Amino acid sequence: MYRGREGQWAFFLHRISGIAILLYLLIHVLNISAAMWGEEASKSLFAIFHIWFFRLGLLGVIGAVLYHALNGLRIILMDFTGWGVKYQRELWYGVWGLFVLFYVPALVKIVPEIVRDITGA
Amino acid sequence: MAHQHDVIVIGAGGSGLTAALYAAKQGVDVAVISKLYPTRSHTGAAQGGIGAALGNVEEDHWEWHMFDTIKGGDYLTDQDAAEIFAKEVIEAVLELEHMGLPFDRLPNGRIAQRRFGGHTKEYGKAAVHRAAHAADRTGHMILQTLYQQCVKHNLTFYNEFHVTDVIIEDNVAKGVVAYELATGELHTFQAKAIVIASGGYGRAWKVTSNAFTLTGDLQAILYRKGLPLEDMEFYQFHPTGLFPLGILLTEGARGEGGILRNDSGERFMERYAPTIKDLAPRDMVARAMYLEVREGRGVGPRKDHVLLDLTHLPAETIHKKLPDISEFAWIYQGVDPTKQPVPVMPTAHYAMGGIPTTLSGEVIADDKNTLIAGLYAAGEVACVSLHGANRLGTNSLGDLVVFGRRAGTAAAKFAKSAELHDLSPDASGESRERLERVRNSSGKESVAALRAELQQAMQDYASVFRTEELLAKGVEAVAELQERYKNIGVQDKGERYNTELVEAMELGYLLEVSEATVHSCLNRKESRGAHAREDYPERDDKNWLKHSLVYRKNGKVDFMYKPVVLGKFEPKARTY
Amino acid sequence: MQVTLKVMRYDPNKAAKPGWVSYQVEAEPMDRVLDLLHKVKYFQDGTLAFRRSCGHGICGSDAMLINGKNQLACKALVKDLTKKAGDTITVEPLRGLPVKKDLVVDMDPFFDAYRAVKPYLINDEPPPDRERLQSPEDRARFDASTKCILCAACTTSCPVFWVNGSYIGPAAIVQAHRFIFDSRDRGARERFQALAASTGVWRCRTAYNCTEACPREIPVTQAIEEVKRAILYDKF
Amino acid sequence: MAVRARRYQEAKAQAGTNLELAWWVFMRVSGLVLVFLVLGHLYMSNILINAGKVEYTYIAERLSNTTWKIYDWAMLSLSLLHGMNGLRYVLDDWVRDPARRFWAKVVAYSLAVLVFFVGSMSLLNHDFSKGLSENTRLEQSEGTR
Repeated sequence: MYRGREGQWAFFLHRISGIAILLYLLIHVLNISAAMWGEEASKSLFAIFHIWFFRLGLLGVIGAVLYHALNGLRIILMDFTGWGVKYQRELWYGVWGLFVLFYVPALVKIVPEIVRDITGA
Repeated sequence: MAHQHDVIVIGAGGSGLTAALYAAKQGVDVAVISKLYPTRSHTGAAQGGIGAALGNVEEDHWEWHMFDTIKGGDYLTDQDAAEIFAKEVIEAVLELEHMGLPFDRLPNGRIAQRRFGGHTKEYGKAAVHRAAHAADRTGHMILQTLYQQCVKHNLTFYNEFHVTDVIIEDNVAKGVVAYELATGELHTFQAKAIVIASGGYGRAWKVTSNAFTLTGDLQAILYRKGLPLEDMEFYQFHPTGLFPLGILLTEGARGEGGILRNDSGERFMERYAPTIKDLAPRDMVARAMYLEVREGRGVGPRKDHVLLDLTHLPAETIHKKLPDISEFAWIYQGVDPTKQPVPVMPTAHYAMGGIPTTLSGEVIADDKNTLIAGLYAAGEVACVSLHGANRLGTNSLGDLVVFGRRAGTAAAKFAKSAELHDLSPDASGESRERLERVRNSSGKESVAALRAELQQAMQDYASVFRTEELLAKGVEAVAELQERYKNIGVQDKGERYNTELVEAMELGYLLEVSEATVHSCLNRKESRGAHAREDYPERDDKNWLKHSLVYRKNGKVDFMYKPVVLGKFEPKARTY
Repeated sequence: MQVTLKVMRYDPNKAAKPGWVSYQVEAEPMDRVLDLLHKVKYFQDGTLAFRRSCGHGICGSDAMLINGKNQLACKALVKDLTKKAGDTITVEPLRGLPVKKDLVVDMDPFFDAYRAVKPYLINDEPPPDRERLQSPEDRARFDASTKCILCAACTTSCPVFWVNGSYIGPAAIVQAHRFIFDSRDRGARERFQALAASTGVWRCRTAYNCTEACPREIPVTQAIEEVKRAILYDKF
Repeated sequence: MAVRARRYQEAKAQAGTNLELAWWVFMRVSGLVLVFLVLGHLYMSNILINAGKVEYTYIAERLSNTTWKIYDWAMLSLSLLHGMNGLRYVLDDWVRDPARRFWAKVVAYSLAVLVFFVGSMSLLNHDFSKGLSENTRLEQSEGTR
């Protein structure tokens, strides 16, 4: 593995999160669109997506979207300002700061719901 | 494989690329053969500047530059060469600017200039701002700019081709044989004219500013054929080599105000050159440094070096004007020049001597100015003789462009009226035989060990100060090493990138130029410029105001002499 | 102290694939990796092939992948690569360029990309008798990119370049930058042709490996971003 | 050598289209818009409600509203374009073999077109209010009675 620094990891993560989001997007659109074929079809699909595996996966997707969005803003700053490039490392740490700031409350809200729904409590 | 070109240039450094460009401007087909990739040549390591009397900062005239060059060369400089040089280098610098070279600028937009060793106004009154520069990477910018122009004009390059022979028959140059590193194949090149621009041979010494590749290949190839080398006793030791590696720290550091100090912090150059002090010519500064160390005023646990002090300069000056040397000091010595003085000692740097040429770069075969038709040389490999007994700082870069241009243009003009010569079917035979012999050698002697011994011997016996006794030892040592060289062993028998084979060949060249050097040193019984004989401490114009031509005939080293071209400036005592 | 020098070696005439070979080398902390390579070549295995010339970071011959990072072998010191005696220093050829032998790679693709950006001053106006004028500020505008020694450390550190090599690469863009931002140059539009193509600047994904790898401390990514903006503002 | 020289010719041939520049700008602009659209969408469907409870009814209700139709369709088209162009970057960068790269793109683009078509149909060409009206009536009647 090439021993790159923050920039390389920011880029790799941006790619991986992007691909993950795209995959989810395709499935998600088909899932939602299935409603066209009536309530039955829709419900049977939702039954699959409501099992614990996919609910946890959705958490991952939310994280991926959040990172991709924040790092995307970092990229825009780098592309259009001189200081964005100069402070790209600091910006990346800023991305992670904001990520935690948004993601942790989301987890606090969602994780108990998942636990409740799955254990049937 | 066989190739044909109108003009072949050997070497892709400053003089080679200049020669190639100006030859191409004449409308002939030019090819450049280099043992390196383009832009790897050692011109790129030149730092401080290129001297030309532009007069951008203060009043300056080419006559002053001419005088400085001659006086710097301790009157061994051919004055016609110095005159042409001082005039044409102005035009050459402007042409480099027009090619795009990013010189540093003055507030009025003109090329900035700085002070440099031995460059004075009004014939020696005070130091003058003459060196046009691009930070401390002027050579890098010259090399890049020239290569850019070669790309623009789409010149042919044979990269990583080691020239193994120049085919000369009856004083006519007919072609070149070269070894392709990538494949191990031998190539023959037919050419109407050949320009040799292959650089110096600093690797003969242990401590040198020169690249690993500067092994005097072409000097040795011609010397082997019985052709003479001129003024080989004059080899320059640059005062400020980063101790102990010998990496060059530009004289521009002193041009910007740097000061040399001994163990007591004394600015010792005041005693040796009261007028221009630290900006005295290199031979004088190098000797002063050696004397300080010898007299116990050296610095460090072994008192074996002195200090280059830049700490009194504004940090901004150092960062802006001397960024590269600051980095060298930091990386290789852990010294920050803005805070601490830098340890320095003289380092083998530049050959004033080399292949004798006319003012147009034509190679001379003897003391009667007999020419070798179609063979040219320029740059450090050549001896016009512009630098005489000691080259001034910045004059090497000027030399490259001025005499590279003259050689390239002359070669192209010659090629236009010449025919390609037929080469004998086995033109590459001798090269092949020698290469095969080295490749298949399996003797006991290690190339690396022999080279190290040679470098140590040259360092011990043919350095800044010389005596009969030391030089005699040097002659003996080189002869012994040559004998042992016949018994080397090479492990790599392969065809592809056989760099071990190449290094073994290069050691052979080094031994030959070293032989020419030590014999020349022993032969000249006077002190002049960079050649300081302690047993003959005075300059002797009566007997020795002449160029020496060393050559080898039937295995014996012998000498011829050539008068110095005098003129405007009478030889005088050389004080600063 | 002893260190282990682990070199990725390859001779296409002898083996189908590259492989690691380890050498025990006596090293000083201030030794360059280049010194270690020389020690191996001179005293252990003469067949080891690598390029070098100036030995102090000016000629750009000896860029290689040292301990997983592109560096010049003559500027990488043992003390910065090892913590204690016995540590291992790994040396590999540059990535993304065809390996010819051991640490020697084919530089031709790299120089082809260099040529594609027209790396020379373009200005057809007849030059004045004296120098063209340029203010110190205009000169400073492209100063960093004039430092480039064409060692290929940046281009071959780029994750985009590694796989299919069709990206023109950071070094060529830095060369373009050197001229586009030179107040004396008039050839920016010509250069934009190669730079705006699908293999040009837009392939840069700002991974910053080039900037980290540059032995001349050129802010390479910044130069690339400036070229992107120059093209953008030229079109809109 | 030949590879690069050919590439330069290609580069010259492609020059002037500025297609890559347009895509580059699009990625930034669409990215910026998507930050708000997608994060808003995530907020609404994961924070405001429990995503685990989302069912047909919720969708039908939402897709009966014109504002949401527009919001969702903008999100669908921008994210698909943004994502597919991103995927194209990935394939260009990381698939070495030109033939494989070509087929990978064919498959990816076809899939994207299909998804876009299906998604658009459900958003723009399907009347959810019909099914919805029956259901809501039922629920309402149950609730009120």
